[in-house]
Amino acid sequence: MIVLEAAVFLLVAAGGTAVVLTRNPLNQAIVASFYGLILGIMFLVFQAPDVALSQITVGAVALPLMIVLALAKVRALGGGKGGEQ
Amino acid sequence: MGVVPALPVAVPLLLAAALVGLSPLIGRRQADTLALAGAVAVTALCAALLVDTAGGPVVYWFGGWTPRDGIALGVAFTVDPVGAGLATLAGVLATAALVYSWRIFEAVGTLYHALMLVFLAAIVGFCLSGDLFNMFVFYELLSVAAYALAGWRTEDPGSLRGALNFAMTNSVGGFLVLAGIALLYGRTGALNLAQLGQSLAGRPADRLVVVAFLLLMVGFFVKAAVVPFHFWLADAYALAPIPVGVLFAGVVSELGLYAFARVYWTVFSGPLPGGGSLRAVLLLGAVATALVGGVMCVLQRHLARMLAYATVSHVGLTLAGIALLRPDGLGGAVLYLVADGLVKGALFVSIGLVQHHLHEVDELALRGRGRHLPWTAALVVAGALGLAGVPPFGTFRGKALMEEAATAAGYPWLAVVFVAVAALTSAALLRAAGRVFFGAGGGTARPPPDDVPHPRVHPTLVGPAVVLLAAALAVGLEPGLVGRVEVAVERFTDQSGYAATVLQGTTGPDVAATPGGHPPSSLVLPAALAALSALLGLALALGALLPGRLPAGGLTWALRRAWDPTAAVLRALHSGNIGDSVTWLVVGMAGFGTLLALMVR
Amino acid sequence: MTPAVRRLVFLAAATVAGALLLWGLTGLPPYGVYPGPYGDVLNQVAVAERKATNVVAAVTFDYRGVDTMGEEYILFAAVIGVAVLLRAQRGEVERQPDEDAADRRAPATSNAVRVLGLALLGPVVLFGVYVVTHGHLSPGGGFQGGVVLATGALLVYLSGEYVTLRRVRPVFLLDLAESAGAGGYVAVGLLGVAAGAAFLENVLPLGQPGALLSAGTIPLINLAVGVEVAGGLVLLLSEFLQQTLVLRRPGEVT
Amino acid sequence: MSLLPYLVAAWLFLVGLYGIVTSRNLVHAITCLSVVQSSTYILLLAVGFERGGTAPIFLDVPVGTKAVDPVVGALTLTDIVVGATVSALLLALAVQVYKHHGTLDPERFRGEQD
Repeated sequence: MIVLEAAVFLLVAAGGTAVVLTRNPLNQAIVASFYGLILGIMFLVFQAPDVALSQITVGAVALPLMIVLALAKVRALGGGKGGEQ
Repeated sequence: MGVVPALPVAVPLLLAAALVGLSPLIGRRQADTLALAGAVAVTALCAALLVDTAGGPVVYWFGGWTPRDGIALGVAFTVDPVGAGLATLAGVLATAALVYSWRIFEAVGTLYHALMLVFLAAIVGFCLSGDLFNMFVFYELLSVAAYALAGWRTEDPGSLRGALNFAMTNSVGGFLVLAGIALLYGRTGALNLAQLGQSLAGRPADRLVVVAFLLLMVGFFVKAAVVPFHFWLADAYALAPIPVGVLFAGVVSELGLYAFARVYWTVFSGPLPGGGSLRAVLLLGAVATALVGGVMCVLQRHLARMLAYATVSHVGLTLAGIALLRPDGLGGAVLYLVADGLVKGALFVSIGLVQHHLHEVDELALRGRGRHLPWTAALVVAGALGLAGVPPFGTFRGKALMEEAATAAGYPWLAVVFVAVAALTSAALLRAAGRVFFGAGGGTARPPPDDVPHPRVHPTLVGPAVVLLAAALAVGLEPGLVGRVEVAVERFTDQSGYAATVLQGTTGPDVAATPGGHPPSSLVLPAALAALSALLGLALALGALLPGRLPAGGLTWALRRAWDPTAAVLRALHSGNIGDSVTWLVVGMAGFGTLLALMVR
Repeated sequence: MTPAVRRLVFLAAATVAGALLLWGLTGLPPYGVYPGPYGDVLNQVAVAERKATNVVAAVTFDYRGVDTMGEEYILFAAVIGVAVLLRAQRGEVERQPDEDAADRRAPATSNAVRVLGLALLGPVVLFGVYVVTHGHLSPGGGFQGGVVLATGALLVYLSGEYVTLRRVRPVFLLDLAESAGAGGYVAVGLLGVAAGAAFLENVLPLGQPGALLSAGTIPLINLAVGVEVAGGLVLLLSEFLQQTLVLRRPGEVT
Repeated sequence: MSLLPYLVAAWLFLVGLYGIVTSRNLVHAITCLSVVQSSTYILLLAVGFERGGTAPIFLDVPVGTKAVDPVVGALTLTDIVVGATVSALLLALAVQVYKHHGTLDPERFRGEQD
């Protein structure tokens, strides 16, 4: 059990790092969505199902969606180069 | 039975929801009226609380959850004259801002009114709350409203970049506060300030307490814009709409200082008593803030930016009073903070008047174009004197108290910093006034656009500035005020008395008010110092406007040699870049943290 | 600072700040040991006092209900703020997507996705309502349920596109929902004051733990929050959608 | 293990800040800010965690069962809302900045101070 917990924590640390290191914002939004999901799982480890439900709906769905929509606008304005670096 | 302390938060929030929900039914005039009525109601309620709490703090438990066996189950507003006073100041400034925006502001339906009301409610909640996490919630609420208001002028890219930097840096500050809360909660299992203070008292600070203190301090200092956490401020404050700037410069930065003082005295004063080393660390930040802000203020030609840096600089002054960690220093700081906030609010409105009449806020481009605006000129000059702390402005009495406390605490040299800073910020404004309203000095005097008519002066535009300045004078002239402030800060700084009032419901020890304040120590020295500040400010302003008349002696040359590189470095550092702001935040955190850690070991 | 200098300065400062953080964090009790007393007391008394089996909900909406009121207004202010910041600027025209056919399929939607989206709509809405109304009993509540409901609106977008969403998104109603939810929270608070008790005091009959109608004002507040979050989030998303699909500057690439 | 969640929180805090400081794209920086924020969720929930405790929901288990702290759960819920709303505002600002500058790279705003 403790090993499993430790694995989740390490996964979260790796996930957060991956979000930061993904420099292309569109890819980053996808990575962030996964990260939001991992966080939600970690909250289950913490015995906080209320928080997990919020985190999954917000962190894994709503927020990445907003990012993608903002990027879509930027792409439309800049003819596609906005999403790149 | 006094006022229900929940009302000054609940009323504007409910009104804001009504304004948005019923927006199709509400015209511009009705929206203006409703928002103004809301702000006036909040001001009146807060003023009533100020009166109610003169005899001791009022504790209000939301949901009726009074503490059990010293454990707070719910959230309390713990209202004392300092918090209620600050909330009243916010109400006054918001009222002034809404009067000012009555005629001229592009309000986007009812959204502006709703945001201003939410902003005001959040400030009031922040001032009244006696619960650390609840303070964080109101901190974030006022921040979210502030970010949107700062970026209001979406046609101005500078304003948008300013709002972005503001939001990014202040969010990090908020997370630091939250991390500090988590650390304290992990140690004490408490969120109520009184309960936190009680469970930390009696033991010297260990590493957890020091780091929690660091996190909270840095978080609040970001909001207050203490150097080096201030890099976000100028763009956000200066490029926000004028009525928003009135609130930003008048009260928002000061809230960071208030929160620091509140949390220090209720939670940390037990484990971290105000010894010499903690004082020295805080004074370092205060003096750096005062001087950097003062120099940057002089370097500006954008009038609102000038005021933004004057805000930074005066935050430094106020922090110096708090950093003495003594009731008398805090009392001076509180008086100064209120009067200074009123003066800066008036100055922001005055700049709004300049912008309204001349469609320009650049000092050089405005040279001589304000000759036909004698009222605005008078307001700006009076405001500059208020910034300099000339009697009878309230800033004078606040500063006099702080100077006295500094001398008593063994830091008499702080008076020199006070004089220098007051001289710098008033010099900048006097120089601008000389150039804009009297045509002195150089400048490119951009010709005004031909087709723009000169709008008539309207009482809703000038009125707020006059009233705010008058209020700043009233703070200086009201005879019983110093005595009441002394009683209030005596209670504010009494950790165990505060805890007993909140958790046991006992009224704290009776603090006897010395009628009319403590024995009136001579005001001759402070008055001389204030006169010196104003004269120095005038001299600097004249020197800048008439460089040819400067005596060509070695002193002038030496000053130039020192000034120019300093100015160049400071200018380069204030890049307005988000990455830079956040980097400086971490640098400041590392610096303050190292000093604090060394202090405890 | 140039990017390279900034990175160096940051890394140096962050090393120190990180060391300080760790130093402080080692002062915490070891992970898995909760010192109390706040949570322990609430776990003991909350069910008996509030008849709510979900103690997190009792804390969120009752013991610390005023925090959550602030939180709802954070969302409220953000929705207004985004509407203000994304309002049309000079030179931007609002173009009905119907005007040209290529635009309408901004995200190309296949029939399968469309059918799937609409088929999911019912269960999603049902689930959202369930989560909102059972917040005082089991995990969930107004916030989570509100987000789920907003996702339902999103499904309409995915399946029927934005034009349809505009049709099912009468801004006035959403504004009304959002502000009725936020204002409703304050109104429940004032209910306590009106009853001669404290602001946000739970003055309604509490019922029996485990029953749908129990815990007094908690489900009522959950409902207000659910309405606000659903309305607010749909507004928020559609502000961004509006940017992407409707507002155009001359010459903008689609 | 008794320190691991705290370590993870501190790491995420700093790595998120690193992302903001080195970011060449505002949208990227905004997402990094949410990583910084996630560290506060972890910290809060970790300090309230009790080994062997259930979730503080007494629907199927009787009151008195060892449970984790409900307060940190409530605090984290608020925190999540704060994070999402601030991100939304920041994204809106970023979109408008792009309309003016045609770039999201903060380095390219340089020299545009007025």
